[in-house]
Amino acid sequence: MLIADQISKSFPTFKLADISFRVNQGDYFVLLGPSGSGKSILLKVLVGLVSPDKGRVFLDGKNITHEPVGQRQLGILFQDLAIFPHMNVFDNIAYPLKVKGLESKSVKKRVHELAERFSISNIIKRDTRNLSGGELQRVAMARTLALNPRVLLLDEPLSALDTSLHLEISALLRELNRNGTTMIHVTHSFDEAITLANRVGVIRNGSLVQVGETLKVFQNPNNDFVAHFTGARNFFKVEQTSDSQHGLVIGNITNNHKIAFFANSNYKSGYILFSEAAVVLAHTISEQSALNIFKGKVVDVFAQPYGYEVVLDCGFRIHAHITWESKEKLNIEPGVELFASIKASAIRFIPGA
Amino acid sequence: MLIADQISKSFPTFKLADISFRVNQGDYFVLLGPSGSGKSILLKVLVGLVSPDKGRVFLDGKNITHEPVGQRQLGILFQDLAIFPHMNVFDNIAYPLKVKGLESKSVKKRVHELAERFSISNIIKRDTRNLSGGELQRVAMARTLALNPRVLLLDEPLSALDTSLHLEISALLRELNRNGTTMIHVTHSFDEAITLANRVGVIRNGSLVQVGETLKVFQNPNNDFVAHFTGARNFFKVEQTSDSQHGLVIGNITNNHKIAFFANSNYKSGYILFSEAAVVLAHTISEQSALNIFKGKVVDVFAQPYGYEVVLDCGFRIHAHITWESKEKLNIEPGVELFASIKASAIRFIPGA
Amino acid sequence: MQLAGMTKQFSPFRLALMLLSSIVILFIVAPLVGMVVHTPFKDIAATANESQVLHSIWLSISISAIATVFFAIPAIPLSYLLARYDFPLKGLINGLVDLPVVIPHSVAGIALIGIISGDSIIGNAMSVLGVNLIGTPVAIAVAMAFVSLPFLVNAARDGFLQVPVKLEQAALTLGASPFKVFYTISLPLAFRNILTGFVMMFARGLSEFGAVVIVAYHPMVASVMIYDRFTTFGLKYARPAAIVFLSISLFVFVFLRLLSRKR
Amino acid sequence: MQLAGMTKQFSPFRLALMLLSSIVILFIVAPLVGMVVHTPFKDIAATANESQVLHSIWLSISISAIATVFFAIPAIPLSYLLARYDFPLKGLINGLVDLPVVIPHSVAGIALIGIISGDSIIGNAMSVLGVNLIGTPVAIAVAMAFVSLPFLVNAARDGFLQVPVKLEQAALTLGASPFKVFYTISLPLAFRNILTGFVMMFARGLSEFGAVVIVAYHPMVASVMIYDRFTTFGLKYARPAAIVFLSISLFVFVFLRLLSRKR
Amino acid sequence: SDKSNTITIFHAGSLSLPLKAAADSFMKANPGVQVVLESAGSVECSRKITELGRKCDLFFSADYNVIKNLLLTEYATYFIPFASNKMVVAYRPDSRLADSISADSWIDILLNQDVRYGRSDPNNDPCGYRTVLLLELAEKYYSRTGVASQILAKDNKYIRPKEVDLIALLEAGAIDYFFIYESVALQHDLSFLSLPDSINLGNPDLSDYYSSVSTQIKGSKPDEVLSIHGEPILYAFTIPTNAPNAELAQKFASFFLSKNGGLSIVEAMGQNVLVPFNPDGCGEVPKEFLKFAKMN
Ligand SMILES: Nc1ncnc2c1ncn2[C@@H]1O[C@H](COP(=O)(O)OP(=O)(O)OP(=O)(O)O)[C@@H](O)[C@H]1O
Ligand SMILES: Nc1ncnc2c1ncn2[C@@H]1O[C@H](COP(=O)(O)OP(=O)(O)OP(=O)(O)O)[C@@H](O)[C@H]1O
Ligand SMILES: [Mg+2]
Ligand SMILES: [Mg+2]
Repeated sequence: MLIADQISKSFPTFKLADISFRVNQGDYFVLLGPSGSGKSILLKVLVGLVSPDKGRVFLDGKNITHEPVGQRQLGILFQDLAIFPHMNVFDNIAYPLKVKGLESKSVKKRVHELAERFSISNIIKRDTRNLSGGELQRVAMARTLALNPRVLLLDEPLSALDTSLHLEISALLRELNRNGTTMIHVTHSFDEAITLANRVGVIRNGSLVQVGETLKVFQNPNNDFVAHFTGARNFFKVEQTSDSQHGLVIGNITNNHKIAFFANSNYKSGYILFSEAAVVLAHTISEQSALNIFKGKVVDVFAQPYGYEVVLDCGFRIHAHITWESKEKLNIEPGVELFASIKASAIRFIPGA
Repeated sequence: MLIADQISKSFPTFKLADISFRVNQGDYFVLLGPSGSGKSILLKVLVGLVSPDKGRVFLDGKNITHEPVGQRQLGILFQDLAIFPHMNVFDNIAYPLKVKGLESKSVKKRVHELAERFSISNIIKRDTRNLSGGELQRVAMARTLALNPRVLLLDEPLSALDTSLHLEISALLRELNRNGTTMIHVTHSFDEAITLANRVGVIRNGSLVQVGETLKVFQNPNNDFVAHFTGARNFFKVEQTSDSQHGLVIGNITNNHKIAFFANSNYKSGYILFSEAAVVLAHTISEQSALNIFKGKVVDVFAQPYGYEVVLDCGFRIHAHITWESKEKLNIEPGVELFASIKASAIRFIPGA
Repeated sequence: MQLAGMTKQFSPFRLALMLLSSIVILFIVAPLVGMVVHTPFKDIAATANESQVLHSIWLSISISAIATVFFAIPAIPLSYLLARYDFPLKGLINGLVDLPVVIPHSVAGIALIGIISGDSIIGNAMSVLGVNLIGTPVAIAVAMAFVSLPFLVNAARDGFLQVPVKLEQAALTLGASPFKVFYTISLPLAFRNILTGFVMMFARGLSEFGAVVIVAYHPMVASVMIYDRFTTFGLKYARPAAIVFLSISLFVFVFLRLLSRKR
Repeated sequence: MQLAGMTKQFSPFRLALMLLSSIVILFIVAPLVGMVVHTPFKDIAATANESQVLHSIWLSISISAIATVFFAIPAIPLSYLLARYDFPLKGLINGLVDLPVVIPHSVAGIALIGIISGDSIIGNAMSVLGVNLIGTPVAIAVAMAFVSLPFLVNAARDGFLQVPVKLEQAALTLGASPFKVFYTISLPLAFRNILTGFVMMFARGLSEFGAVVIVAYHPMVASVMIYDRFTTFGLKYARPAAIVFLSISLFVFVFLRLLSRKR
Repeated sequence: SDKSNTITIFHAGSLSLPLKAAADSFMKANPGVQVVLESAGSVECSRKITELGRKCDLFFSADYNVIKNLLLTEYATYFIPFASNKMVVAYRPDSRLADSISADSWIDILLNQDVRYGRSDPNNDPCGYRTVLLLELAEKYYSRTGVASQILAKDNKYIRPKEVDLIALLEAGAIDYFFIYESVALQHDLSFLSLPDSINLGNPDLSDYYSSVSTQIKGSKPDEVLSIHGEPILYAFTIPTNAPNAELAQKFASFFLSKNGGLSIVEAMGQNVLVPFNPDGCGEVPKEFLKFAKMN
C-alpha cells in the first residue's frame, strides 16, 4: 500500500540513491541500516519533510509525493522525539487531536486512553523539560499514535528504552501491528528487526541492499554486508578449494587456515558464519567429530548475560561463548593459548563474490 | 578512589536519597537502573553540575563536593551528548585541549589520534549539525577522553550505536578500562552491565538497591527488583508450601499453580526465575524428568536472533524459546494450546519478602 | 536556571559579571536619579494629579500599545518570512527593515507627512474620503510605529530563528496546517523574543517626539507634553511630569517582564 | 533552512505571509521613496560631495559605533547576568534597563546634562580635571549610548537565554573556567542575537537627535546637521542630506546583516 | 580647537541664515576664530541657559521679551534690539486658492473649509502669539468683527510648537498657508503675501497702535496666564553674564552691529534693521554698544 519508487536525494556529503520498496497493508516493515546510512532521511522523504530530487511515493495507489505533509495520514516518531517544550505531557499528546478539531471531551478521553497504554498516566500533567529519556519516548509515541495513522513510521523507537520498557513497548508495537497498523520501523538493531519485522529492507550508504521477508533475508543474505550486519561475530570470507561427497567442502579462510563446511559446490567463494555457541574451547585436542580445530591465543574475555565471550586470535579472530563455570575450569585469561573446534554442520555458507 | 557518601538531592517530583558507593581505582563500575531512576542526576552530582542537598563526593580521599566543575578531573559523556553546534568535529574534540592551553600542534596530533581511535577521521572537518546519531556519539566520546580524565563517567554511551559500532565501542571502553581508566557507566541495559562491569550498582527510584561485584549481584540479587531487572522474562513470586528431602521445594505461583524447585528451606517466600531456554514446549505430555508441567494458550510468538520466543498464558505467563524448526513442527500460532515443562533444576530461587 | 558550579557567591567570574553590570545599571540610573533628587516630592505628587499630565501619559501608552499590536499583525509574519525562507533581495529587505531606526526623527516625521497628507496617493485617497489624519491619534500611531517597528521585526525574527525547525516539522506530520504550526508552535516558542520586541516597540513608541510632533502636536502625547512644559514653564514643571511618566512606564515594564517570566 | 512541505510556491500560508509582509515593507519604504522622488538626483549627488555632510555622517557612524562597542563591554555581562542568575530585584532591574527606551529624548538630554556638567559629582570631577564634556564627541557618545543601550542588553539577554545550559555545563566539565565557557560557548552561541543588538544599538544611536542636541550641538552629527540644514535652508537642502545619510546607513546595515548570515 | 578663540551663539531658528553668513564673514576677517551656531526656538535657547546650565557667548532672540522676561537680570543685564521683522502669510504656488490670494482676500481664503492653514503655538513661540495679535489687528483693520476668533478656531490641528515645523507641513502639502516672518519666507524661498503695516507688526512706529490688541498665553506656571499686548516685532541679542568668552563675543557683536558687517546681511535677508537702536528699557547697555544706540 505504501510504495517508494526510485527515490533519490543528494546532499553535499551524502546521497540517497534510487530507493524502491513496497510495504503492504498490515506489514511490519523494518528498515535496517548502520549509523549514517540514510534511514532518517528516507523516512523524512516518505513523510514529506524532505522533497526528493527524483522518485515518487504512493499510498494506496495515490501519488502523494507532493501532498502536503499534514494530509498524508502517515504518523512519524522522530529519532529525537521532537517533544514540544512549551506544552506539558497532556498537551503534547492532545496536539494532533486538537489540531484536527476534536472537541475537548473526546480529546481528554483519547489522551488518557493513550497515556494508560503507554504507562505515562502518572506524568500526564508534568512539564516535559525534566522528563527522563524513556518517559519522553513514550510521550512522543502516544502523540504520534493519537490519530491512528494509516502507516506508522518509527525512527529508532526503542533505542532509549530500558530492558523492561523495551519489552513492553515492543509488545505494544507488535500488538498495534496485529490490530492492523502498517509499520515502517527504522533501526540499527538486528535484534529489533528480527523480533518485530515480517519484512525487512537493509540499507547501506544510501542504497537499499536487500528487501524481503525477514527470515528469507537473514537466512539468505544476498550480500556480505547483510550477513555481517546480523551481528554475527564469526563471519569470514572463504575461497572454496576442494569438495568431497555429501556436500562437505573445504575452504580457505586465510592462506594457512582451512575450514570444512557443508555447501552447494557450485559456488567458488562466499562467506561462512557460525554462532559463538558452536565454538568449543579446550586446552588439549581430543579426538572429536569436529573437523575444524584451530589453535589461538585469548585476546579478550568478557561477561555476557548467560556466560562469557572469549575472543581467540588464531590468525583470524574466533568468538566463542562459554559458561561461567567453564571459564573457571579452563582458567581462561587474556594471553592463554587454547584450541577452538567447530563442527562443520554448525557453519552456514553464503555464496557470494 | 571515588566515593559517593550519602548523597541526597530533592526535586519537586523526584528525590535522590542517601546514595553511597565507592569506585576503586581501575574499576569498571556500572550504574544500572530503569528510566527515570535518577542515574543522570547522580552523575551530574558527581561531576559538580548539580550540588547535592546533603552528602559528599571524595576523589582519592579529597573532598571534592565543592570543587569547581572544571577542576575535578572527571570526564563525562552526556546522555544527549552536548556537542557544541557552532564548532566542527575537530574543534569539538579539540575544545578541552585548547581550553587547557595546549599548543596547536599537540592539539592537532591528539585530536587526530582520537579521531582514528573512534573511526571518525573521515568526518573530522564536518559541521556537526547533520551528523548521524552514531557519529555524534563518537565525537562526544572522543572529546570527553581528550584529557585522559581520572574517572570517566558515561551516561548511556552505547544506546545510540548500531550493532557493529556497539561491539566496537564496547571493546574500546573495555580497553580503556584495562589500560587504567576508572569508569562509571550509567545504563538501563542489563546486557551492558554484564558485559562491561566488574562492579555494579543498581538504582531504583532514586535509591541504590544493591552494589557489589557484577556476578555476585546478579547471581545473588538481594531483591526482586534487581532480579527482575536482569531481564528475566520468567520471574515469579512464590509462597513456599512444602519441602522434601534434597532441598526440593514446592511453591505456589498462583493459588492454582504449584512449582517445584531446589532451595534452602529456611525461607518461606521469595522469587523464582528460569531462562526461556529451560522451557520445553510440547503438544502432549510424555513422562519426563520434569516435575513442572503447565498447560496454556499461546498469546504471542515472535522471532529472535536464534529462534522464536513464545508467550504462553497458563494463568501466569511463561516465556519459552524455541528453534525455527520447532515452530514449524509444533505449528505454534497465537491461540494454540500447548504444554510447557520446566526442570526443577533449571529454576533459581531468590529468597525475599 | 542557575548553573551549579557557577553558583558560588564570590567566584571571580560572577564578581566580574556583577561589577561590569553595575556600571551599566549606574549609567542608566544615575541620570534618572539625578533628575529625581532635583525635584521636590510634593511637585511630583502635585503633577501626578494634574489631569493634563495624566491624560497625555494615558494617550501615549494607549496609542503606542495599539500601534504595537496593530502593526504586529503584519510585522510578525514578515519576521517569520525573514527567518524561514530564502528569497531574492532578502539582504536588502533586512537592511530596509533597519532603516527607520536610523532615520533622524524629524526626517521621519517629514517623510510620513508626505505620505499621509497632501499629494500622495494615500493622502489623496484619504481626503477623498473626507478623512484627514493630521493631528489625529492615527497619525501619532503611524509615526510611533514607523520609528519603532524594526525593533519588533528584528526581535521576532531572531526568535523564530531559534525555534527548531524539527518541532515545526513534527507538528506538520501531526496533521497541523502550516498556519496552525505557525501559531501553535512557532509563535509560542518565539514568545520571549516577540515579547521583548513588543516591549521595545511599545517603549520606543512612547518616547517618540520628533516624528510625532510633526504629524500631530495635539492631542499631546507625553513626550510632547513634557517638551511643551519645558519650553513654556521650564524645567521645574517639566521634570515632575517626566518623573511621573517614567515611573508609570517603569511600572508597566516590570509588569510586562514578569509576564514573560511566567512562561 | 526551508521547510519542505511549506515550499510550494503558492501555498495559501506562504501567500498570506507574503501579503502581510509586503504591507510592512510598503509602510517602511513608501515614506522613504516619497522623499526620494521629491528630490532631484543632481541635488543628491551634489550633497553627497559636500564635505560638511560627509563629515557629520562619518562622525555619526564612528561615534555611534565606538559607543556601541565601548558600552557593550559592560552591557553584555549584564545581559548574561540577567539571563542566567536569579537575584533580588531582578524584575526591577529588567524594567530599569528598558527605561532609557521610553524616556523622551529631550528629557534624556536634560537628565544627562545634569550628570556630565555643572554640579554633579561626575561633572565636578571632570571640571577639576579641566575637562568639559559638553560639546565633545564623548558627550555625544554618552547621549547615544544612553538611549540605545537597552536594545543591546535586551537582545543579548534573549540570546543568552536561548543557549542551552547543557552546553555550558558540558564545557565546564571539559575543564573550561566559567569565564572561558562564557566566551567560547555562550557568546558565540548568542552571536546572532548580540549582533542584532549591536545593529539596533548602533542604528538607534545614529538617529538620536533630541538628547544629542542638548549635550552637543557641535560637532554636528548627521541628525543635527540635517536639522540644522532644515532650519537654515529648508527642506530642499535637508532632504538630499537625509537621503545620502540613509543610503549610507542602508549600505552599512545590509553589510552587517550579511556578516551575521555567514555564521 | 582653542576654547579662547571660540564663541558659541544660541539663536532663534529664523536667524539661522543671516547669522551663518555673518559668522562666515567674521571668521574670514578673524582667522583662527571659531563661531559656533546653535539653532533652536527662542524660548528653548533661553531655557538652555537658565535651566540646563549651558553657556553661550551670545544669544539672539526673535523677541526681545524672551531676554527681558527669562534672562534679566540673573543671566543677562541688557539686550540690544537690532532688527524688526514682518508677519506674512506664506504658501506654495500650488496651495489651494493661491492664485487668488491678496491683501483683501486672504481672510476669506483662510476661512474657506477646503483650505488648511498653520500657525505656531502662542505659548511656545513668539511667532505664535504674534499670529494671534495679527489676527486681532486684522479684525480691526478690515472691520470684520469676530473674524479673528473664527480663524483661530479653525485648523487647530496644524498648530506646531515652532515655525520650522510649519515649513515642513507646508512643503509636504499638509497645509496651504501659514503665518511666518517675512525673512524666513524669503530665506526658504516660499511664496508669501505681505500684509499691511497696520497688521504685520513690522513697523516700530505703529507701536501704540499695535498695543491696542492683546491676547493671553500661559504664564510661568501651569495655572498662570499672562497678557501679551501687541507690539512691533523686535529681534534682540545679549551677551549673557556667564559668557565664557565675553570679550570675543563683544567683538562679534560689534561686527554684527556695524553697517557693513552683520546688519547688511540681515537687511539683505529680509529684515528691517533698527540700528541705531533705542536703548530705553534695554537694561544696562554696556558702553561698547552705546555707539550703536540712538542718542537723544
Ligand atoms: N540536511 C542535511 N544536509 C547534509 N547532510 C545531511 C543532512 N541530513 C543528513 N545528512 C547526512 O546524511 C547521512 C545520513 O543521515 P541519517 O540521519 O539519515 O542517518 P541514519 O541512517 O538515520 O543514522 P543514525 O542511525 O545514526 O541516526 C549522514 O551522514 C548525515 O550526516
Ligand atoms: N531539574 C529537575 N527538576 C525536576 N525534576 C527533575 C530534574 N531533573 C530530573 N528530574 C526528574 O528526576 C527523575 C530522574 O531523572 P534522570 O534524568 O536522572 O533519570 P534517568 O535515570 O537518567 O532516566 P533515563 O534512563 O530515562 O535517562 C525523572 O523523573 C526526571 O523527570
Ligand atoms: Mg537516524
Ligand atoms: Mg538519563
